[in-house]
Formats: sequence, structure tokens, C-alpha cells
Amino acid sequence: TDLEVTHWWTSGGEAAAVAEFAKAFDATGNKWVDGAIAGSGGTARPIMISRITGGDPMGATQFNHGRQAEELVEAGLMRDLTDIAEEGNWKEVIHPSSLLDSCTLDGRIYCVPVNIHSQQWLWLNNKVFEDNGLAVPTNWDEYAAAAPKLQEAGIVPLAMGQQPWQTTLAFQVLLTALAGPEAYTKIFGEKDAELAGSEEMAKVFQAAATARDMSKDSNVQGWNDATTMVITGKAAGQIMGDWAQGEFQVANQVAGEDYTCLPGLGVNEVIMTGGDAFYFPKVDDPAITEAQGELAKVMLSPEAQVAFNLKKGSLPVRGDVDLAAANDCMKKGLDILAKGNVIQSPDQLMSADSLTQVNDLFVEFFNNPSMTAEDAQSMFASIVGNAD
Amino acid sequence: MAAATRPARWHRNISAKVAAVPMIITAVVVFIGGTAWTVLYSFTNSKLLPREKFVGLAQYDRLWSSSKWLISIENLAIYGAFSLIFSLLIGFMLAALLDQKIRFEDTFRTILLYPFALSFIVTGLAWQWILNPDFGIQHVVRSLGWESFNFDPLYNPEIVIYGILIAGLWQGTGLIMCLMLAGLRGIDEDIWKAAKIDGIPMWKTYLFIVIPMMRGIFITAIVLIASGIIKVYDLVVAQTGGGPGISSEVPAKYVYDAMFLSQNLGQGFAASTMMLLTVVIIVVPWAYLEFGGKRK
Amino acid sequence: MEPSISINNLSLSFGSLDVLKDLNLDVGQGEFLVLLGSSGCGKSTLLNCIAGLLDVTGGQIFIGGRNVTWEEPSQRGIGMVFQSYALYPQMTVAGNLSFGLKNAGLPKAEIQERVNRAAKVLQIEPLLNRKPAALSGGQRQRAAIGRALVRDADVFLFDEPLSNLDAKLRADLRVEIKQLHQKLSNTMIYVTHDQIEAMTLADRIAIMRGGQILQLASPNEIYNRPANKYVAEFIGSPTMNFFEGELEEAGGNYRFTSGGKTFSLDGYTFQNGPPAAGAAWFGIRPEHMVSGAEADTALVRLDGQVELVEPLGSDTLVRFTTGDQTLWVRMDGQANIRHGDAITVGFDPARANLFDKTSESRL
Amino acid sequence: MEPSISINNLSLSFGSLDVLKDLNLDVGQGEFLVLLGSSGCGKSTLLNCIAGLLDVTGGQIFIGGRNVTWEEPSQRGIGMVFQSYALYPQMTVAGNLSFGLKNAGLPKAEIQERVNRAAKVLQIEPLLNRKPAALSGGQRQRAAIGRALVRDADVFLFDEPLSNLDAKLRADLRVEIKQLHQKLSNTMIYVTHDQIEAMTLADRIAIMRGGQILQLASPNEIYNRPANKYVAEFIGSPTMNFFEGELEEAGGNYRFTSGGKTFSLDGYTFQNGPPAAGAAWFGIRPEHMVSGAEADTALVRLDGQVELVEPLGSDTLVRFTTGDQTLWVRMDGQANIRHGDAITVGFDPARANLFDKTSESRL
Amino acid sequence: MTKTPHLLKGSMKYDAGPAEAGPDRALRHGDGTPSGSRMVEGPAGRKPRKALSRRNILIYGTLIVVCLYYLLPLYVMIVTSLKGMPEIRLGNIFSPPVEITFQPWVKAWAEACTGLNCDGLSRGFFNSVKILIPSVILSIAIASVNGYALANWRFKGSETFFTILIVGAFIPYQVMIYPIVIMLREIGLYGSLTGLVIVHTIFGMPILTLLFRNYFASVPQELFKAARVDGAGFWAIYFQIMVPMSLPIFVVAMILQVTGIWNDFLFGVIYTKPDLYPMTVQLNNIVNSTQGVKEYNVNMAATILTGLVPLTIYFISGKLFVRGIAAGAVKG
Ligand SMILES: Nc1ncnc2c1ncn2[C@@H]1O[C@H](COP(=O)(O)OP(=O)(O)OP(=O)(O)O)[C@@H](O)[C@H]1O
Ligand SMILES: Nc1ncnc2c1ncn2[C@@H]1O[C@H](COP(=O)(O)OP(=O)(O)OP(=O)(O)O)[C@@H](O)[C@H]1O
Ligand SMILES: [Mg+2]
Ligand SMILES: [Mg+2]
Repeated sequence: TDLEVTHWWTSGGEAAAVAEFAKAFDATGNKWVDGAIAGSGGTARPIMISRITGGDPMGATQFNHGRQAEELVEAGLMRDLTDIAEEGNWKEVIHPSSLLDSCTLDGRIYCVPVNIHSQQWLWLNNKVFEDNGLAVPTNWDEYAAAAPKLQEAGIVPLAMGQQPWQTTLAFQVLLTALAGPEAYTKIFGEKDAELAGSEEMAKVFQAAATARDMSKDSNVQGWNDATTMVITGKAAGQIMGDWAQGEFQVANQVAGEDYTCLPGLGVNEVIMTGGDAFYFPKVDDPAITEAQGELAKVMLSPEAQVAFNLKKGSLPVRGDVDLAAANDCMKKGLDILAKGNVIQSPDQLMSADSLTQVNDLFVEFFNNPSMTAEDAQSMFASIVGNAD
Repeated sequence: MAAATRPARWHRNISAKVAAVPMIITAVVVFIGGTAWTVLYSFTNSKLLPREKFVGLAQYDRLWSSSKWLISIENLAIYGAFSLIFSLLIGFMLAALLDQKIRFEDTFRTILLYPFALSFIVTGLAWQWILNPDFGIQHVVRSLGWESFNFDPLYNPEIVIYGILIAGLWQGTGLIMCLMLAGLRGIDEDIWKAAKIDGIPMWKTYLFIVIPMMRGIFITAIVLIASGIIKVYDLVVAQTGGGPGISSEVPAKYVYDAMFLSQNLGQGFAASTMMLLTVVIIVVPWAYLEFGGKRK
Repeated sequence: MEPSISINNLSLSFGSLDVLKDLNLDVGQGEFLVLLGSSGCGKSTLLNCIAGLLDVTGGQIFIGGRNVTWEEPSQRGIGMVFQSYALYPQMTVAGNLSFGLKNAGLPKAEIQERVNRAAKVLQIEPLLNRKPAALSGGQRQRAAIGRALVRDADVFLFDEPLSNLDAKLRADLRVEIKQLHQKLSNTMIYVTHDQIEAMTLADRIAIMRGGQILQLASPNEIYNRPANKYVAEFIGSPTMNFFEGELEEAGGNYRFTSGGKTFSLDGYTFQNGPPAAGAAWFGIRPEHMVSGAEADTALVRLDGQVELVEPLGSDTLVRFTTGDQTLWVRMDGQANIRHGDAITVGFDPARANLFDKTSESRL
Repeated sequence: MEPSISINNLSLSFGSLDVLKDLNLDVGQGEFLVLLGSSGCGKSTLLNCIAGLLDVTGGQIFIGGRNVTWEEPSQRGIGMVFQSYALYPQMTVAGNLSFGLKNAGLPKAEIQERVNRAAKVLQIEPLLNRKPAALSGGQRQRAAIGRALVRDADVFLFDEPLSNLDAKLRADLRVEIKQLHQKLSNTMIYVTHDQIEAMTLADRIAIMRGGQILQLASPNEIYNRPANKYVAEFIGSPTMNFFEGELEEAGGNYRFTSGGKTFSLDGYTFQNGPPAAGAAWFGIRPEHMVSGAEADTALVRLDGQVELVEPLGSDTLVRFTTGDQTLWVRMDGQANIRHGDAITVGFDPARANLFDKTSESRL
Repeated sequence: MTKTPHLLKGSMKYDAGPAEAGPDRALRHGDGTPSGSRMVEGPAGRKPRKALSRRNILIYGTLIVVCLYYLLPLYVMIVTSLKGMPEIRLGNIFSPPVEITFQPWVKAWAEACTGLNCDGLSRGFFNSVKILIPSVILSIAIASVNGYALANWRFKGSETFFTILIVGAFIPYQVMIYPIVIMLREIGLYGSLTGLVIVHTIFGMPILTLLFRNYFASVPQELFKAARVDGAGFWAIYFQIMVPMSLPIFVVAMILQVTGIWNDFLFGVIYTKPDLYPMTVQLNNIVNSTQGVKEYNVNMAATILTGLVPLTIYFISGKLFVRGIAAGAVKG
């Protein structure tokens, strides 16, 4: 059966990864009809929602798992996958299990998580430090301490793109790394406003202020432009997700030699279990329903998981697969995952609406030097207090 | 003898009425219907999907306490005022230049118009580069020896909106120019002659005779520009994404972000209701004067 | 007299269409020149060239002794009324009148006064605050005249300014224009189709045809001694009657024979001395023919039958046939004459006009 | 005769401006009606109403017995020539002429033939392939006439169709229109400012003023027996001479006294039987005054001094003063008279027109 | 000669013209002109149009400067699209490519991947054409007829509807997405080409109607009257009188619609199915990937390629920018 699958994986690596799913699915005798639309949130989502509400749904669609799809599920537009999940024993295979939680509503399972993306990385250009007579830092504090010297040398200590999500990402990384995973979970998950406003958190905000200072000469928009600054030595480092590694590879840089990656800023080595998931809209056609089930199974099959994640550069959602081909930094990630140092992504914990408010706050904070760390903290605390 | 009174006349002008059916349907069903729907749902706390969970004015409270929204409005006002003035000014001046029976008119016109054909998703990037202080114009000028030259509109929160304006005008004036050119081409040659005899300088002829004669075209242009301003979105997204910080946010982006990024439809609807309200307050009295019954 | 406007070998073409061909014309200082000519002969084009609104193809134009061939219209010191009015549609009539003056930086009071004066002359005072779209054809035309009048220029160019007005108003304006001309003594070039206007207003009339001037002379001369058959035919309504025939000479006395009739030409003064005999046209104006009792004493008499009667009130125009010839005669307004009547008309050959058959120029 | 066009209590306003006021008019089948009136009196507006181009404010319009008040212009069976030409600028002249016929679905050959015929009549054959912008004013007007002519409608409406043409062409076209009318015998309503046109073409003339019809009568009647002073003044060029004075009665004989002079009115036929004595206007046309030898035998004689001489070629217009009165007289074209001459003119009071002083209507 | 006093000194300044007044007048009266020709010295014949007159310098100078501003981004885009990625990453955006490569263009047109389909922009090209043609024709047809009805055939209420329409021009598109999804779903056109064409027509209607209405209103009323007398009805007048006289405004409308519809992405993708997706979906996918390496050269090439169709139309339609309501066709 032809099954239309929409997603926003359009770049080279992503597309290659999707191709693995498609291959595996086609092997079951069905046909994967690709409906790729680039540009996640803003662009693709209204299209997908319109298709679903317009009464002309696709067979399956990518969605950030988390709370985004809740309403679609509540509106009864999404197919309940519980029986398939039980049959495939997903509760056991999926690791960390929290991934499945975010697909669950009222005890029923509605989506298939397919990968884990880690964001908590600091990327450093070794040569820049050496040239300036500095040791390559091993954690955030050393890095921050080296900043003034770098600035004197005309080097931007921290490269940061201007897009809002990049600043938010930086803050979240600082929060998890410096305040620790528990604090993170409390604040985002339990909406603990008191903690958010506490002394303990103040140091995170101070660090954010430092980061703001370190990045004040960074005049680029895209994250990859920022990465290019690091590669070319215009900047010393960047806080970015694991996808930044691709840029280093394209520039023929070697991990450990030319650049260093520090998960969790070298302080708390944790990984956020954010990632992607697939949902299956309800349709009348039994043949399609059948094919949807097939696809759900295929996506979680160990073979497909390995093939997919190797291409995608992300981590598999199954703990029981072997990723021998992974590179250095990726292996570091796998280790952390194996140790169980995982946290849930904010998507899973907080509504998109509240996250946007947090987003806005940090965008403003990083761009407005006159906004003090204290101000930011108190605003943050009030957002957390009102969040849902 | 037939009645002396005016007969029932619904069937007079029947073709015109038939021809106006699409307009009537669009106006009533789509625009009025859609607007009513939007206003209605702005009183709900709809998130991803429109739902009838009414929360009164809560969305509006939040809207007006959001600094992002306030900045958006301010930016829109600045951008709108400048964009309107400069689009009309530049558009008209270019059209007037092209109307001087010049050679290569087609080439010039196409050059001035081409930006309109290119989607802003990427041209925004080109502008972003050109205005980037590290490798754009500032860089070039500085490397020519003028070290203190400063030109970084997109990276300075104070003036970022003007940086966006530079690209906005680049993209939009060509069309206005074409519109004006079409208007100029509709003006009787003898009027020019009369003005020449009257010894009226060129600029005055344009200002006091030709422009007033082109009233209709100007109104069209103003509506075109103004509606474009209200909807300005991709220009900002492509160049600054609303940054630095939120210093270049605009209302349409606020609406879009609220609806599709934050997934708070209610908030998006409230913001667009406010935008519409402003438009209605400005447009309706004007439209009444302009199109209202007074003229035959 | 020093010419105020002098045009040398002017030519103008629209693409391959030569509209003006090597035209020469001198207009004296303060002269009132009327351009007459059939539709499409280039009158408006000539005015446009003088005004500088068309770039000439060849030749020169002098105004006030200055070569203005390449000058801007506004520097030529002219005022112009357009055949198509060309009023500024969005300004009121008052605005149309005052715009040029404001632009010249005249004081407000002066402008006001000039506009009022012109409005009064043209009887458009109540219309001063209307826009052109709300005016009737004639009202628009008057506004257009007003716009030129207020300028008090050295040279006025009028392109059929009165053609849409009623006879009474036209007569009034005609007199006004004449008086204006006498008062201001500026040069005026005036295109019209109305022969009464031409005859009464003009110091000299230029008859144009196909982009050239056929005759340039005083109204009286043009009427009584047209330089060629075209001019003779063009001027006068109804048009001149023509006989085709032979000019014969017998001992210094000339006769004209046509269709079996022979007229003695004893009283006729030849243009350039006695001509050679040969084929010729003999023309006589309808108003120079007499009928009834007067005809009996006329030198030449023709019997005919009435074909058409056009009572004009003041006169009656009668068309009648004699032999194979159809002639017009103008009679008294009270003439009691009917279709089919037999009449006798007579005329004095001294009042006739003779034209050479081939060159068509006056003998 | 069954009226072809019948207009009942027609009124029309532009906003607060009442242009036509309760106007009534019947035009007979095949009649040629000329509308005359000063500029802005509502002639074009009336034509537009008849054509259905303006929605009337009140009243009814019948064409061919059918109430067409609310019908479409094209269904009224009319052809119209506009004062402003209104040629379709993007079509050639041929296109302009054939547009209406194509709309009516006529066969190609027929269209071709009609267009050619009209073009021939109007002498625009060489222009058929030009666009209006490349035509002179008069050429445009002819094209506009052509467009109406080809339609062969029941009713033709002409709004000053000949106003921009030269006298010769105008005379030709006038005759053509007259012949056309005779041949087709369709009803025509014709607006003009030219009295010669009005007098020669019209079966009846309607004199309009301020949106109303003052007199509707044959040209002869209008000229010789104007219904009121306005009409009398409006018709005739130069305009009628008026004396202000007293009408006196003495035993059935009437006399008119003005400025010390007294004229006997013995030959005068009163409009509605003998009127009461009182203040009145006495009018006499310039062409009804005689001078020279004839004046000696006239019933009334006036001595005066010449003030202005306008030689028209065919006639000479002379303005002279007698007492405090200024009068026009029309004399022969050859009259040898000069400014300042003393002259004696005479007239027959039977040819005069008397109007009541207050109502201004004919006595 | 005695000069009449100038009452209008200001407006009729007699600048002493370029060296003609004195000498030529002497010549004139010296009757020195040979063989009857009255030509004398001084300007004669066609006014020479100096290539470098002040006016020309001003006009062309301004235009050229303005064009440079307009062309700068295009230059950057073209130059970038001809460079390889390493050169872009390191080089100056203004410098011409060291090694010209057409690979990005090839890739953009035929190789760039959209998900699994690696056939670049060429994939959606015909869909775009399929969407463009009916949408442009329908929207312009409806709006122009509408504008014509509003300008020349007003009826009661027409202006009210029009006002609503104008207000509608200001509604942000995003707000209308869901209501229109619902409407299309209800009339069963959701996901079809027809539905998309209707959506384009609806959103084009306010501006286009205004455009046409105001232009038609400037056509002299008497022309319209003449045509009615000529028996032309609503449609005949529209097609044979109004349309030919309004070519420039049709060109503007076409520019507006071709560009808008060709570059539209949101509607094309929201209101249709994947097999109808326009080329811009591909463009968006090439350009808008959130992660992974951005291939600027391919992006630039793709954008220019996408713009070629509207550009071609601009250029071709230039010939239609003739004078509209021809001068003097109407007196008064
Ligand atoms: N659209 C209009 N709006 C207001 N007033 C108008 C309009 N059209 C004409 N008028 C006025 O109506 C009156 C009659 O106009 P109309 O055109 O019928 O005159 P007319 O008799 O044809 O004059 P003319 O001989 O000068 O053409 C005039 O006073 C004119 O100013
Ligand atoms: N723009 C033009 N292009 C081509 N031919 C033209 C143009 N304007 C005028 N003509 C032609 O030039 C000739 C002279 O035109 P012009 O307007 O001078 O005539 P005119 O003597 O004023 O006639 P009228 O008395 O009818 O106004 C005409 O044959 C006309 O068709
Ligand atoms: Mg002319
Ligand atoms: Mg009129």
C-alpha cells in the first residue's frame, strides 16, 4: 500500500537517514511516499495540521514528540498505537523509557520515537587556545577564565548565532550543566518557581551573563556561520548540539586533534533525550491502517534503528543495538546514555507556549547587555511559575 | 401608459451583479466569516487546534503585557511610515524617470523590478551578508582604508528596523514603480503641453497636476504597500529572525510565532484581531469617504 | 514692421508623414493672424511648433527677433488655448486659471484680479469653483481660454477657441478677443474654421493646405482676390460657383466661353496684366449674383430652375441648375421662392474671379 | 403624426444642481429637430437622457411609442455623435466605425460596405487605418460622425457634430446630413451652435434655456416670430437691435415711443390680438434695416454715426449710434463705409418684434 | 522693435539664448541669404539631442546608480552560486569566484534532494506551471471584471462589499489558514488544484480589484457612453474597449499575480497534496533545512532559477507598457 509520510528532514544527511526507513518499509511490500517539507516548527507544522484537520491526512507524520501533538490526540485525530506497542513490547526495548512516556496520553501510546538528539555540547578550536598560550579548557570555568585573554587577541571567545533558538539552547545547556540535571527537571518538569528564583540558580544566570559577554562580538545569524567562526579561528568555541560536528567534518577537522567536544560543558555529562517521533493520523481506509502498523514496527526494528541513526548522526532509541561505526564524540554520547545520565527535553516537559516565553526571555537577555542576570532570573521564575 | 415611477431594478445591471458575485462571496463568506471566526476564537485559549474554551480577555491581557508585542507594534509603526513614504517617493520618481522616453526602458524596468521576483528566503541571506559588518559593505569600505566606517544596521538593535527597510524597499519599489508607470501612461499628452506653456517646472507639473490626476493609482499603491507592511513577515525572518534579540519583531511575525511556534492559536488570534481592529479603524472611514455614496 | 514671429523653411514630419513642408511665415508685431485651412492641413501642428511643443524637423522659428527654435515653450512668451482644452482635471476652474500665475510668483491680489477679470469677460464667474468634469463642453472651452488670457503673454496662440460656443456667446467673445487684442496689442495667431471669425478678427489670413501656406493676405484681399482656385473655393459660404471654359482674346478684349455661353470680361482686372488665352475657370460668388428685378439689368444673365431652397432667416440660399451647371445664389431672407420655380439671375463679370485651368492660380 | 420621441416632464439633477426641469418635448416621426441654446443650458444632458446614458430623476421618455425610460441605450435604436468625439483610442478609424455593427452581428460584407460608404461621405477613406491619436481635431470629429452614420438607427442624436470643421466641409456635411435624413427619414435630434446649420437643417428648432424649452417651432417662425425676447436675441447674428420704450394705443392704432422717437406700428401683426399699452421692447434685426437710397423710402428712418465696421466679404456689419442707442446694421459686402461716417438707416416696423417689458414675451 | 511690457516677468524670462540673438538678426536684414532660402544662422532644424546633456546625465546617472543598488544582491547571489562551498566559507562575498563551477546550478535544478526525491527544482516545475496559469488567469479575470463593474456599473451595495474587500487586503494570511481549510473541506475542494486556484483568486482579489477599479474609473465616461450606444453590453465594453485601453494595468496585475503565485509556498503546500506541490516546496526544502550543512551556492542558484519565470514574464510584458488611454482621443 502507498503510505504518504511527511517530515521535515530535508538536508543531505537527514534525507539519507529517512531513506533507510523508506527502504525498510518498502521491503515489507508497501510503498513509502515521501512528503518532505523543510523548516520544522513554523513551516511544516501548520501544513501537517491543516492536512489532518482538512480531512485529507497523510499516512504518517513526523512530529517532535512531547506535548505538541497532545491536542491532536485529544481531538481524536491520531491513531492509538497501544496494541502495536504491546505486541512489540516497546516498554522494554525503548531506552531510555522516558521517551515512550512522552508518547503516552492516558495510558495509551500514540507515537513512535525514532531517535535521540543531544544538545549539550561545547565545541572548541584547539589551535586558537594553543596559539594564545592557553591550555585547551576542559570545562566551562576554565573556558570562561580564558575568555579575556582571547578577547584581547581579537578573538571572539564564544560564537553564537542570532537565531532565538540558539540562545535558548545555550541557556538550557548552561542550566543543566551548571545546576545539574535534578534542578533542570524540577524547574521544567515540576515548574518549581522557587528553585528557579533561588541562590543556587543565580550562578547559572551569572554564567549566562558571562556567555553573553563572551559572545558580544559574534555577528552571525546561522548556527553554522557560528561554527564556521570556530573552524576558521575567528572564535574559540560554541555551544551547540551534536549536529555541529558535521561542519567540522566537512572542513576536514579531526576530533581531539583540531577540535575538542565537551558534553555537558565538561561539568555534568548529561544528554537530553529530545528527538523525533512519528504519529499516525486516523484514516478510514483499512489498507492504510494496516500499512501504518507496518511502518510503526519497521521504525523500531533494530536494523532500521541502526541504519537510520548512523546516517542521521543521532542516537538510537533502543538500548540493545550496536553502533560500532560511531565516531569519537558520538561514542562519548553513547557512553553517557549507557550510564543513564539522561534528562527529558523541554518539549516533553513544558508546553510550547511556555517554552516560547522562555525563548523570548533569553533572546532578549542575550541581546540586551543592560538586562542584568537578576532581572532575567526573576522573570524566568515568574514564567516558570505560570507555566503549564 | 407605464408607471411613472422607477421600476424595480434588481434585474437592471444584471451582468454587473453577476460579475460581482465572486467579490460578494469573498467579502462576505471569506473575509467577514473568517474575521468573525478569528475574533471569536481570540477569546478562547485554543492551543494547537481551535477549541471553544472561552477565557474572556485573558489573551488580550497577555498580549498587551508582552514586551515582544509592544516592540512589534513600535517597529511596525516605524517601518510602516518609512516604507510607505519611501516606496511612494522612490517608486514614483523611478517611474517618472522611465517615462522620459529613455532608451533601454525595458532593461531598466526589468532591473528595478527583478527583486520582486526573487523570494526573500534567500535574498534575505544575501542582504544579511551585504550588511554584515565582518564581510559586507562595512568590511569592504574599511579595507579600502576608511577604518572608522560603521555600517552594521542588522546587528545594532537601535537601527535594525532601518536595515530591514533597506531590503524591503529594494524588493518592493519596483512594483510600485510599475504601477506608477502605468498611471503615467494614462495621462493625456495635451496636459503636459498645457503645463509647458504655463511655464510650470517639471517637478511642479508632477506634484500639482499629474499626481492629483493619478489619485486612483496612488490609492491603489498605498493600499498595496500598507497591506504589505501589515503582513511583513518573511523579510524579517530571512534577515534577522526578529533579532538582535527581539528588536526587529513585527506583529505578523508575532501572530505567526504565536500560532505555529508557541502553538497558542488564541494568542495569535488576539494579536491579529488587534491588527485588524487598527486596520478597520483606519480603513473604514477612509473607504467610506473614498467610495461612499456621495459620487454618482 | 519688425516681425514678431518669423518662421523660416519650417518642416515637420511624423515619421514618414510630412505635415509641414518648408513653410515660411512672418507675423508682424501686434498683428492678428488667422490660420484657415481644411481639417488636417497642419494648423494645429504649426501652432504646436511655434509654441515649442513639437520638435521641428527642419527650419527656424523666431519670436520677437530671437531664435527660439530650440527653446522651451515657457521661455517663448506665449499663451495657448488647446483644441482639446487640456484643463487640469483635478483643479477648479479658478485653480486652472491661477496656476500658471502662482507659479510665476505673482502677488495674490494681482492673481485674484486677473482671474476675476478673465472670468468676467468669459462669463464663467459662477463656475470658478467647479471642476472641469462638471462643466459643459462650452464652459470647458471658456475655462481654457481663460487660462491663456490671464497670462498676458506677448504672443497668443488660439486653436479653435470658440468652436463649441453658441453664436451669441461667440459673437461676444469675438468682440472681447478683438478688444483684448487692441488693448494689449500683442501678436495673436488664431486657428478657426469660422469664416466670420476669420474675416472680422484677422489683420491677415493665412490659408493653409497640405502643410503649406497658399495665400497670406488681408481678409478683403482673400475674399475678393483669392490667389488660386482652392482659396476661392475655400472661402465663402456657400462656396463660389465655377464655370469651366475658355478664355478668349479679341483685340485686347477678353471673353469667357462656357457651355455655349459667352461672358464679356470688360470690367475684370487681371492679376498680372493680360494673360494668354486658354482653358480657365470662371468663378462668381453666390452673393454677387442678383435675381428678380435687379437681374434684368445685369451684364450677364442666366436662366435656371430652382433645385433646393435653404431659408436662413436673414438670407435664403437657392441652388438652381442652368444647363448642366449647378449654381448657388444668395437671396434675401424674405425671398418667396420654391423648389421648381424658374428664375433668372444675373451678375457683373467684373466681380468674377478667373483662374488658369492647369495652375489654378488667379489670372 | 405619431411622435417618434416623446418626453414627459423630464427632470434631471446632478446633486443639488437641477439641469433639466419638467421638460416636455414631442418629436415627430422623421422629424429633424435642432436644439439650440447657450452653453451649459442642458442640451447635451437632454441628449444623454434620451440616449439612456444618464438616469433621469423624474419623468418618462418614449421612443417609437415605447416607454424606454429605463431601457438600455443600445435597445433604444439610437445612434449618437458625442461632443467630445469619444473615439475608441485603441481601434483604428475603421474599427471605430464597425464596432457597433459587429456588436449587432451584421455580416462582414455588409459592415465593410457601410463603413466604406460612410468613409466616402465623410472623406476619411485615407484615414481608415489610422488610430484617433494620429488624427487632427476635425478628422476625429468626422470619424465620430461616421460611427453614428453607419448604424442606420431610427433616431440619430448629434451633439455639435460639425463644430470643428471648416466651412466648406461643414457645408458639404450639412448637405449630406440633410440628404441622409431625407433618404432614411429617421428622426434626428441635433445640437448645434451654428445658426446656419440650425436654420437649414431643422424641421423645427427648440430653443433651450436653463433646462427648459422656451420655444419650439419651425426655423422661419423662430426667426421671424420669436416667442420672447431671449429667443429673439439668441437667434440671428449680429443680434437683434432693441429699443426700450412705451407701447401706446390711439384708436386701434399702435405706436411705439422710445428716446423721443415714435414709430407707427401699423403693419405689425400682434401675436394674441391687440395688447394693452405699456412698457415694451421693440426689436429689429440688422438685416431688416436698409441704408443708402433704400433708406430714404423707408417708413422709419434713423440718423446715426458709424462706430465700427466689420467687413465679412459677403456682407459688411456696421455698428452705429443714434441717440444713446447702439445698433447693428448689415450692409452689402461692397459697402464703402468708414468709421465716423454719418449714415441714415431705415426699416419697416411691420418687420419688427414687440415684447412685453416684464414678461418679455411676444406681443 | 518695441517690446510690450511683460506682466509675467517671472514665468517668461527671456534668457539670452545660446549665442544667437545679435549676429543672426544682422544677417537677416542684410538679406544675405542665397537663392530664396530664408535660413539664417542660429539654431535650425531638429533640436540636437546631445548624448551628454545635463538632462540625460541626470536621468541616466540616477537610473544607473539606482540600478547598482538593485543589482548588488543579485551580483552577490550569482557570484556565490558559482563558487564552491570551501571558497564561500572562507572568501569575500563580493569577490568573483576563483574557480567557476556550475555544479550548484545543476544541483539546484536536477539533483538537490527533497526528502527522498533527488531531482531538484525540476520536480515541481510543471506543478508550478499548472498552478500558475489557471490561478493568474482566473484571479485577473475575476478581479478586472469586478473592478470594471465597480467603476462603471455601480449598483446598490457594491461599494459596501468593496470596502469589506479592501479591509480584507490587510488580513494576515496566516490568520485565514484554518478558516479556509474548514471552508474548502466543507465544499469538498480541499486538496485539489481547483481549491488552490480559488484560494489564490480570493487573496488576490482585494488588491487587484482596487487596481482595476481605480484605473477604469480614469477612463473617460464618454467612451463608455459611446460604447453603450454602439450596442455593446457589459461584456463587449469590457473586452473591446476597457481591456485594450488598460494594457499597462493588466501588466501590473500580471506582474503582481505571477510573482505572488509563482513564489507562493504556504498555500501551495497547505491546500494541495504532495503530487501537486509547487516548485517552491523544493526551493523551501533546499533552502530551509534547519540542520545540516547549508549549501549557500545551491540556495542562491535555486533562488535565481525559481525567479527566472517571473523575470521572463516581466521582460516580455514590457512591450505592453504602451501609452494607455491614448492622448487626445477624447476632447475635454
Ligand atoms: N457631471 C456633472 N456634474 C455636475 N454638473 C454637471 C455635470 N455635467 C454637466 N453639468 C452641468 O449641467 C449643465 C448642463 O450641461 P450640458 O453639458 O448639458 O450643457 P450643454 O447645453 O450641452 O452646453 P454646451 O453647449 O456648452 O455643450 C451645465 O451647467 C454643467 O455645468
Ligand atoms: N501624432 C501624430 N502622428 C501622426 N500623424 C499625425 C499626428 N498628429 C497629427 N497628425 C496628422 O497630421 C496632419 C495635421 O494635423 P493637425 O492636427 O495639424 O491638423 P489641423 O489642421 O489642426 O486640423 P483640424 O482643423 O482638423 O484640427 C493630419 O493629417 C493628422 O492626421
Ligand atoms: Mg487642429
Ligand atoms: Mg454640450
